[in-house]
Amino acid sequence: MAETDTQREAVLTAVERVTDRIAEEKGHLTDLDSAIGDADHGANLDRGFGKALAAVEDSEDDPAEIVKTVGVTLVSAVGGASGPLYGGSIMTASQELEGGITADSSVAFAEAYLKKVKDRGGARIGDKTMVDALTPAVHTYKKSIEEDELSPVTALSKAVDAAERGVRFTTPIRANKGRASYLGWRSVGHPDPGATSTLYIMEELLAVASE
Amino acid sequence: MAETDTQREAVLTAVERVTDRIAEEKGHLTDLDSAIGDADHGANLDRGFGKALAAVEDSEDDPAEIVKTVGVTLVSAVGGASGPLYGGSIMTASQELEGGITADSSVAFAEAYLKKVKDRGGARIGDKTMVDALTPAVHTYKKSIEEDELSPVTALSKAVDAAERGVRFTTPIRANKGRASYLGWRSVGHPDPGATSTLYIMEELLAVASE
Amino acid sequence: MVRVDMKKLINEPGAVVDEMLDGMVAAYPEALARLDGTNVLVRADAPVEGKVGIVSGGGSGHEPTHAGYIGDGMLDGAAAGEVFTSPTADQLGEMIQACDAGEGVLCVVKNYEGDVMNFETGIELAEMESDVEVTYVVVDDDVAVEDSLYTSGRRGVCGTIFVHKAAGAKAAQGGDLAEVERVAQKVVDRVGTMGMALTSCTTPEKGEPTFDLPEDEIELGIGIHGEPGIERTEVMDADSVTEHLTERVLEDLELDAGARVATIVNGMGGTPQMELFVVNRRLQEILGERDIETWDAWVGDYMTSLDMAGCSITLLELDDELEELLSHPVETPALTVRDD
Amino acid sequence: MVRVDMKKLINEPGAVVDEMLDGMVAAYPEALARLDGTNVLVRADAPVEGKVGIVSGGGSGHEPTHAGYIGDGMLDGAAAGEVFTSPTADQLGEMIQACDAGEGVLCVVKNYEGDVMNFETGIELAEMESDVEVTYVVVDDDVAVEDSLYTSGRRGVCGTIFVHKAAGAKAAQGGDLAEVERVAQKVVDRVGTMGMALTSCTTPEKGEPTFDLPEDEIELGIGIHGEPGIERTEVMDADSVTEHLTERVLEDLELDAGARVATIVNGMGGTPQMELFVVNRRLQEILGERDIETWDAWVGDYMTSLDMAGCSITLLELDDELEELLSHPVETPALTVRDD
Ligand SMILES: Nc1ncnc2c1ncn2[C@@H]1O[C@H](COP(=O)(O)OP(=O)(O)O)[C@@H](O)[C@H]1O
Ligand SMILES: Nc1ncnc2c1ncn2[C@@H]1O[C@H](COP(=O)(O)OP(=O)(O)O)[C@@H](O)[C@H]1O
Ligand SMILES: [Mg+2]
Ligand SMILES: [Mg+2]
Ligand SMILES: [Mg+2]
Ligand SMILES: [Mg+2]
Repeated sequence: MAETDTQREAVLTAVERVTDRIAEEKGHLTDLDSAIGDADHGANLDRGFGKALAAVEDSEDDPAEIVKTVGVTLVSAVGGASGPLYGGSIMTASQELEGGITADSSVAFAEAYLKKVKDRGGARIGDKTMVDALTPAVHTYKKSIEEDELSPVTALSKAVDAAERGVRFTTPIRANKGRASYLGWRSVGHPDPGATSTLYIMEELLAVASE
Repeated sequence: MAETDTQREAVLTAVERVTDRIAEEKGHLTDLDSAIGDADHGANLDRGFGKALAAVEDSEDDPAEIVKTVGVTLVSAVGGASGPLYGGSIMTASQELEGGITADSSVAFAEAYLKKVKDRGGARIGDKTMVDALTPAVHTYKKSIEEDELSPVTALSKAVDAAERGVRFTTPIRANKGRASYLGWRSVGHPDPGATSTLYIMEELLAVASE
Repeated sequence: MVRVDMKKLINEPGAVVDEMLDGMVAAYPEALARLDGTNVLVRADAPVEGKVGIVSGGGSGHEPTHAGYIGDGMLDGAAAGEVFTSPTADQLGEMIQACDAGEGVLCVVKNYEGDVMNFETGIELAEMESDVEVTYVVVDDDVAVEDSLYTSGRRGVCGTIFVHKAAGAKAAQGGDLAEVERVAQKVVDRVGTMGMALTSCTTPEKGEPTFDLPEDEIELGIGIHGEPGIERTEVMDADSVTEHLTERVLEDLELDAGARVATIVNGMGGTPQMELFVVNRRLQEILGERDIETWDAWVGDYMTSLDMAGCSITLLELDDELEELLSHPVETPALTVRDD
Repeated sequence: MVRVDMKKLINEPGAVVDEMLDGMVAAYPEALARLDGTNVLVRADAPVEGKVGIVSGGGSGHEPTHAGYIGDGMLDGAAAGEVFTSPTADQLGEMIQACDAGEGVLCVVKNYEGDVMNFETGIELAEMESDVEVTYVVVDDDVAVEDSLYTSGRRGVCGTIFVHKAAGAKAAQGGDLAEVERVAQKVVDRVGTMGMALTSCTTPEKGEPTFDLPEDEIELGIGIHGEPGIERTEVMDADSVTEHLTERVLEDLELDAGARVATIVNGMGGTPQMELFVVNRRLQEILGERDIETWDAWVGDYMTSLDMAGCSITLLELDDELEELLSHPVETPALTVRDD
């Protein structure tokens, strides 16, 4: 099997597993969002990934193209804040994968993704958003590969740990961005839904990468 | 004390006691009305008698005039079906008392009252309305006084018994008049609110007469 | 501050009608006026010279019914009773007199014994005190109620709005009392409604739901006073509810292919508009399938039961005259129709 | 038949927006049209020759917002997202293009990150695909939310209706894009709103209340998306609620004696109109006490949160220009202003 085919397989498996996981966690994510938001985060992502999977399922495209289609579909199916954040960032970052998925290009993808989320949403670390899970995860991934020269799978596993700490970090702080910010101090004590879904997605990527 | 003064006292006491009793039973009457009506019979009568009492409290009028004022006030304060039925009938029947309250005039009052309720509302016995309590009560009262030559107090006490049986009679039958009739067969199994309030009022009249 | 123990934006439960009426006049000071010492609202310019007066009234809790339909081309006056309780005869009498410009007054009465008895008495009072000519029509559009010798007859519900509209237009066009009454009766003869509830309503006085409705049941054939309906069934989806209600009304009106109707999907007060439009979608589909032409479709809260969740469906069979009268421009708080 | 386990007149929860939009078009077939394959409604005659286009949009569940304000003198298009979720950028892009007659398009965006981000992307898409000139204003009238560098800023709520009205009138009068935008921004600068909830709402997807509110507590400072408010207090009577909300808005707008305002007492979807008028009564009293003149008072469901019980109060400080623009005739499903 050609390299591209293997990578396409992996990407499609990843999309499937992420879609399944989000479907599984839909109720939980919505509960998180009802505590400090508007109770739709689970439904939003579930609708989005369901359509994204349908859009790419039997695709013969390049892996980068498939990733881009996932992003485009999320933009046009999710809506809300998470639509442009997840979808737009995947769309933009997918360019980094055009030469194939390698350790280096995956770092570039992760960095481009984080940058786009921050540019689009204007949130900084500590604002209690997905940025709080993403930033430590991307930083850890980059350092693990570029400085510690770990394998992508090991690096990703460290990144997942970092993301998890990021999610836990969002619980005790006050939201400054997103709907949760309207609650002011009342947002303290709840984890951020977007940070949580970011973690779940990364866990699935790790699972696929480890196989 | 002149006869008129004694009668005025008695009438005013009766108005007071009826008002108190209705206030006491307000919740219960409303509950009865919420089972087969629109949950306002207690509030309707309570509002009406409250205003009626206020209108006559310090009156120096003739007894018949006071009774008429009670009727007029009920008409303009109750609304609903029970407003014209109670108020209009008291108003009309009060004419029978113009020569003073005697055993005979009280029978005439009772008959005029029943006739007006039936004329105005068009209900017949068995339609599950106040007519079912009123009819046996008025018939019993009339017979007790005119044929059995009992005292008004004894006659009234027999009339109250008859009214009570009338109320119980309304429970197992289907309503053909009033809001309860919209329920069709579902009205079976509940006593009629207007029959019940009729009984309460008669009980208070008996208590005053017995003093 | 008065503590109220139920979840309502009210002060004293006993003051709610009075305060509501003041709040209405405050919202439409140029259009509405309150008759001193009564719960009657009238057009600020009542009585309108040269025009038959049209008045209505009933219990409160059905807003925008009745006062919401006061205005040019519709009602001249509306009497508000306590919540779900007919207005009293004396106030009805005053209203009739206040809306008479010498051309007579038509009373639009919904078929409830309380309303009918109080209106009859009110008309008597008005006739005793002045030489106003008064007639009335009794609206009984609720097809859920069996109409037989042994009941009080059908209730008057949301079809009443069409009566106000058509009679109001006829009066605005200069129709005399007999013509206005004829038009009102024509609507009564051609209109049918059936309603349902997902939840009970809660009156300010009682403070708790009028009837218990389990989580998985709905009431079919409810009225607008928190009376339980004629039948309780398990929860159904919107399309099934719509089919059920529509079939009952169609059957009653005996509408055949080729008929032309105006429709109302009416919210009971606690129903999101979103859901009313979902119902309207299926209603119009059903009419389309049967080749019944919808000339105009109204969707919204026209005659409510406080905070009840549910809806009713009203169909009026049109002819050219009624179509023309329904298109006549009207400007009221709750309904505006513009000149084309 | 699909069994739904919550008390709503819906079919599949996932189909509710689609079916609602069809039901709206079925109610106003001559006024509204749906853009194929989207959840966008536009004026049936869009784009209107020689006129700047005005579009809005946001999550569903706020009906009659947004599509209820489509029509002559107000919006040209409205995009409906899923319940409480912004519409997607691609649909916003399509809407913008469909409403451009060559004079440009103004987008009225409520200040939610989702709405803002999707509109920004939608504008980019429209500009890429055609040479439409697009601008947007962000409405942020909710005075409950602290406005500081460290928040997403205030939410856009019911004051948006005044933005639609004024900008729509300006466009109808032939204003160019810059003038229409200036007017919209002027309203944004002068409008404030504060809301409260007696109960939570229930979304079709979740099927149970978004937040728990005990029997004896209310939320102050809620938005329109079922987000909990800024403060929870014990139940208050209507006058106290009205005073609280009004004071907060007055403070924010720094209105002094002699000011002239337009007001909205807005219902959240599950509030009986009766209660809204009780609130309006006290609101107008308070304004009177402070010598603030109410030029026009609107009372009703303008921007809702599904079946939530509660209300919001909006004040807009007028000047002659805004007064003139608010009086401009308009005909939409949810708002009609007639020519005098
Ligand atoms: N400005 C922002 N920057 C980064 N992330 C954000 C921002 N606003 C919201 N989010 C993320 O989006 C999540 C909410 O997504 P979702 O519920 O789908 O959208 P919405 O808030 O429009 O309902 C939040 O939990 C948060 O992580
Ligand atoms: N047509 C009628 N004839 C006699 N009594 C009637 C009639 N209609 C109603 N009633 C009586 O009135 C009672 C209800 O009164 P109430 O609840 O105050 O008025 P409403 O039915 O208008 O809400 C019924 O229980 C019944 O006894
Ligand atoms: Mg959300
Ligand atoms: Mg009753
Ligand atoms: Mg009643
Ligand atoms: Mg959302």
